[in-house]
Amino acid sequence: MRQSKVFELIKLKFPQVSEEDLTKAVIVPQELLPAVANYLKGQDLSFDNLHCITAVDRLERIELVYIFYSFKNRQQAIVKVYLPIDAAEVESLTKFYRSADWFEREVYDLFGVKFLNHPNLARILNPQDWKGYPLRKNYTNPNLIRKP
Amino acid sequence: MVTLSSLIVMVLVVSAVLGFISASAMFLIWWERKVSAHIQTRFGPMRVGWHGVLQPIADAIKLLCKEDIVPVGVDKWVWWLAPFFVTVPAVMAFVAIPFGKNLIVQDLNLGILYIIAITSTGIFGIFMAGWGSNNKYSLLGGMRSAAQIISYEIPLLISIITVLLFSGSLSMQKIVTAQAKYWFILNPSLFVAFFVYIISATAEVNRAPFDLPEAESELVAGFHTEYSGMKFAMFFIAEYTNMFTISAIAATLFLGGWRGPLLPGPVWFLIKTYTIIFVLMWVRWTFPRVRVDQLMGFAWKVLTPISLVNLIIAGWFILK
Amino acid sequence: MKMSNMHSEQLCVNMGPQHPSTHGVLYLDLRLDGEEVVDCITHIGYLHRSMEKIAENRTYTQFIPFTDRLDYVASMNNNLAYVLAVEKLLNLDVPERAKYIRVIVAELNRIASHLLAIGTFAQDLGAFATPLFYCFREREKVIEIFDEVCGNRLTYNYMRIGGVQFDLPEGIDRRIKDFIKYMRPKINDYEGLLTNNPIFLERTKNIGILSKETAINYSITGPNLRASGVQWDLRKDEPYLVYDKFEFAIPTGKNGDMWDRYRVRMDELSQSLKIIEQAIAGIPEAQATVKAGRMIKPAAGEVYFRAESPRGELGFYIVSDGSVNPYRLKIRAPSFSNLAVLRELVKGVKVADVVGILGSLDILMGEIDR
Amino acid sequence: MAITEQIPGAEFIHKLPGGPVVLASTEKIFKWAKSSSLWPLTFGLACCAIEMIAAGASRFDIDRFGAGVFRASPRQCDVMIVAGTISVKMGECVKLLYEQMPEPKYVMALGNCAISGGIFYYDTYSVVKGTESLGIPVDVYIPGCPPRPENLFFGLMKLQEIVRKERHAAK
Amino acid sequence: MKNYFKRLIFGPIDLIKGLIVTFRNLITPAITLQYPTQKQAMTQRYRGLIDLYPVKCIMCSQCVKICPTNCLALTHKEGPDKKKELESFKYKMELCCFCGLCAQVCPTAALYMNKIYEIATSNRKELEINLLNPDKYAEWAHPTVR
Repeated sequence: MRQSKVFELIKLKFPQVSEEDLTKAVIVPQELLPAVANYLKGQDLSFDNLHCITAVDRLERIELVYIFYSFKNRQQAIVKVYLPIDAAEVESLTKFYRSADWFEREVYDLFGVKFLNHPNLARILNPQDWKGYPLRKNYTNPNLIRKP
Repeated sequence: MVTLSSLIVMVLVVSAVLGFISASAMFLIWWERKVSAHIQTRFGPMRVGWHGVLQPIADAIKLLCKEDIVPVGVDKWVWWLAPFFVTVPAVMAFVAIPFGKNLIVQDLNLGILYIIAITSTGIFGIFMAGWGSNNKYSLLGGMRSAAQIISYEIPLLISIITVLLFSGSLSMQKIVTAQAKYWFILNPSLFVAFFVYIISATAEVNRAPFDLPEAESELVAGFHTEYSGMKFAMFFIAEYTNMFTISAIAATLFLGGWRGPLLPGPVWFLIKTYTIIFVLMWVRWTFPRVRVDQLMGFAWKVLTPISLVNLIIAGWFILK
Repeated sequence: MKMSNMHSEQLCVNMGPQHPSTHGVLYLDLRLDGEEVVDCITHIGYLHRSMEKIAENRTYTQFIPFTDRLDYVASMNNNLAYVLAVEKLLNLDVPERAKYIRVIVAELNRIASHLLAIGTFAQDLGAFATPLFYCFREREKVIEIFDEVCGNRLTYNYMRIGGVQFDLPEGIDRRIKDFIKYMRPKINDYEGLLTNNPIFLERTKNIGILSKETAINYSITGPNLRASGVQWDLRKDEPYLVYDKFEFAIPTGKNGDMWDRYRVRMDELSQSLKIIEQAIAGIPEAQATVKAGRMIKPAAGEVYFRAESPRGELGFYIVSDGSVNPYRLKIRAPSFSNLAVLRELVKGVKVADVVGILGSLDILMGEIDR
Repeated sequence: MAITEQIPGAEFIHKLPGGPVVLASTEKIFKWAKSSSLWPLTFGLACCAIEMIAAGASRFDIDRFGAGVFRASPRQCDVMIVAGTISVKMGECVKLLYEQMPEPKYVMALGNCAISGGIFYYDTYSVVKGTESLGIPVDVYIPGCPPRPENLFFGLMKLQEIVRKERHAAK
Repeated sequence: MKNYFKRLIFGPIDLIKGLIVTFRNLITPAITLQYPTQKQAMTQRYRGLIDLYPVKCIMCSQCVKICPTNCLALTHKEGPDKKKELESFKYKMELCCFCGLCAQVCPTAALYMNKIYEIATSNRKELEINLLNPDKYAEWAHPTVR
């Protein structure tokens, strides 16, 4: 089963989703994410493993990238969520996948995406009193010296 | 009455014993480092003196001139006294250890009982160190140590009682004399007692695989985490002195003490003692550490029943 | 022996960041009830070096030395996963000989890494330095081979996008064969020293059980996943390089306890030796090296590639905007997920087992904190 | 202050005939002892820690120098080998550990990261630019990324030389 | 109960197996390289310190460009016969990651990595090196510390 097949299956259930041209990733509207995750984890697709969560700062928006994996079907699915940069909030997936806990904390720490209903949304890599979100493109810090 | 001559003799004996203890502890530290190194196919200390023989001396002098830190929040008295409470019993035990036919400080007629009583007070020092340091690792180490020694005292004593059944005396010299015909270890019942003794004694002096109170990979340095300089050195010396004591007792009780052909008594005694110490070191550098509940379980479920059954069998043999 | 109506005060022990057995700078906030662990909160980030930020300002070639410092025990595998990800982005094919060389060095590095894992695991269980030093002795042989192949002991920087930096030096195959011959009996030594040792068994059997479902849910990968009974290895299931040409087994465990995790690593040692043997025998003659100076400029796009590193699946998510630097580079480190499960595993065990479980998970702070 | 001056009665001994000679040779013995028993702190930060263990392991064996007693408690160490990258989060801990060590104490910066931040000098927001920037004085710098174990020994011998030649030790 | 006795009997046997392994190692000769007296030769490809043949350098700055840590800096000036001439070549050793990219990229092999591996200093200033100075590594190439 290929990524496009997964897209078609999701599309059947959730007509709002679309496909990214370049990467063939499934783009899910941010309010639909928990429902899609629930569907992905369910019997039909059995994506039992949330392999990785990451984010990309595209200046005007933040793209959240979820990589799901199904051990049963030996199959990978990439799901993306576009978030506006000034109000980056999305529902947490910790109730479906325990691995989401730390991944989401990391994304929060580095990109400032707020995950709603996360059990413990605190900074994970940087100290708790850290200012700013380091992996955003406009991040500055006196300690950060650019390589000439 | 203490006369001048007896005072001089006492002072001489005491300094001889203390000299022997420190020399022996130094030697053991060097030897342990060498044995461990060769087990790990390396050399160990090499560059300080010939094959590193001066290494423990350098370590001791260095520890002497280190700053002595008193951490904030320690229970001062307890913290200060702990190293002495560990070291003094270790030294006192030497009173009744027979090095040769006449080479014993005082042949008490309760010799073995005295040694056991004295050495088990060393635990007070360890527990005081754990309590007084105001450090959680130390506290855990001290607690473990207390629980451990209380449990292992029982099989230790029972195994010694088995020996006493055969020797018929508590005096160390008389125990050695009783082995004139054959070493006690050759008796099947005492053979078992020997192993029970060695295992419980290892636990008693906190040697690996029973080194829970200082378990480096869990408790950083256990009860002596907060000690620096000379106080730390005292714990170190006490550990090695204790190790010598238990091996000396084992040699006396089971291996015929200073008895042996050709060579003079003290030499035989030291050979036997150091052989046992070598085995202890060998074991230390081979096995993983047991966990605290397994340690207790081992004492109560394995060693105590075995030693008890062994005692009963031995008693039956003697009565028959 | 639990009395529900009795409550004792909880002891809060800070384990780390400087602690002899936290494998680097990890900080565990342990809540103890006597010797029993009630809760364990893991704090990471003490080695956060912001690799992902650095990657955005380095060219694709310049970032290779940084991947060495991710999982510094298995640098070759990090190099490999990174260059494979970039090659996937570029749609670049690699000469056959380079593939074989990559397999050989990656497997050698896997052996070195597993040796370290076994050694430190034994060390954490309190086997005083001896198994660790034996493992280091054998590891040193691998390191010497690497020293000859690429000129450094720990940070190799050997892979290049499109090939490798140097071809294998003259006579190295002899040395690798000698190493295999030397290594096989040594594995028996470890078995004698650890595997059947009653103390070791007692310490490891049925402790820290990681069930299959939990492992998958927590996204555990690598030997830890296999120890839980999931037969899953990227080298077999999604073969990259030339792994599909070799014959090797995937060792799996049954219970997912500490002993199984140890066992899987031990078995993987001999499987890796087997792969190396086959690769040495089948290596073709061809050009394997590439020039470093070539500017790599992939087209805009995104790629996710993962490879089986000794600790699990190491993934690189690279976003390219068509310039010489990656726009965003995410490192999906296996130890990161493997450590997250620790809190689940240590509840209710004794404090001595915490370090054991941590050792059996074989984490490495370098790639967790990045 | 010289080490021997800390001994009670040092001034009195100094006045005795032959006293200075005794003091000088005592001082020499102390320095010899200090230099040949430098116990390091078990303190690995990053990559260099692996090389530090390798230096302790069988092939290289740091114990030959008398420096093989890796103590886990800072109270019992003489030399802190800063082996690896110090992050901002870790900086405070490193400082605390240094302060917990008893005098006389020495610091070796192992690897470029510990000297200046090394490979992580540019473009990073979370790495301290070297041990010195934390306010910890460094006695010996050992460059390398990571340095070979032999290089660590070379640095150790250099430190021993520094200890032996220490005049009126400031520490 | 049966298990208890089984372990009581077979446990010690397995313990002794472990002891045999360590004893075998105890009697095998040590493999230690006694460093200051014995030294091993560095391998052919060993990446030591960066070194330069000034005559070979064509001042293309490729090494400076590829260096991931920016530890190299070179300037050139116009010589008397209108030819480019090296003015300075600075090497900040404390930033170097010894990755060897600069040596690999150098088109004329002017820049190379030598075999020096005993480097230690108590003065951080010594880690900033002028590659044009021929005696730059004299202290480390033949170490005198014993």
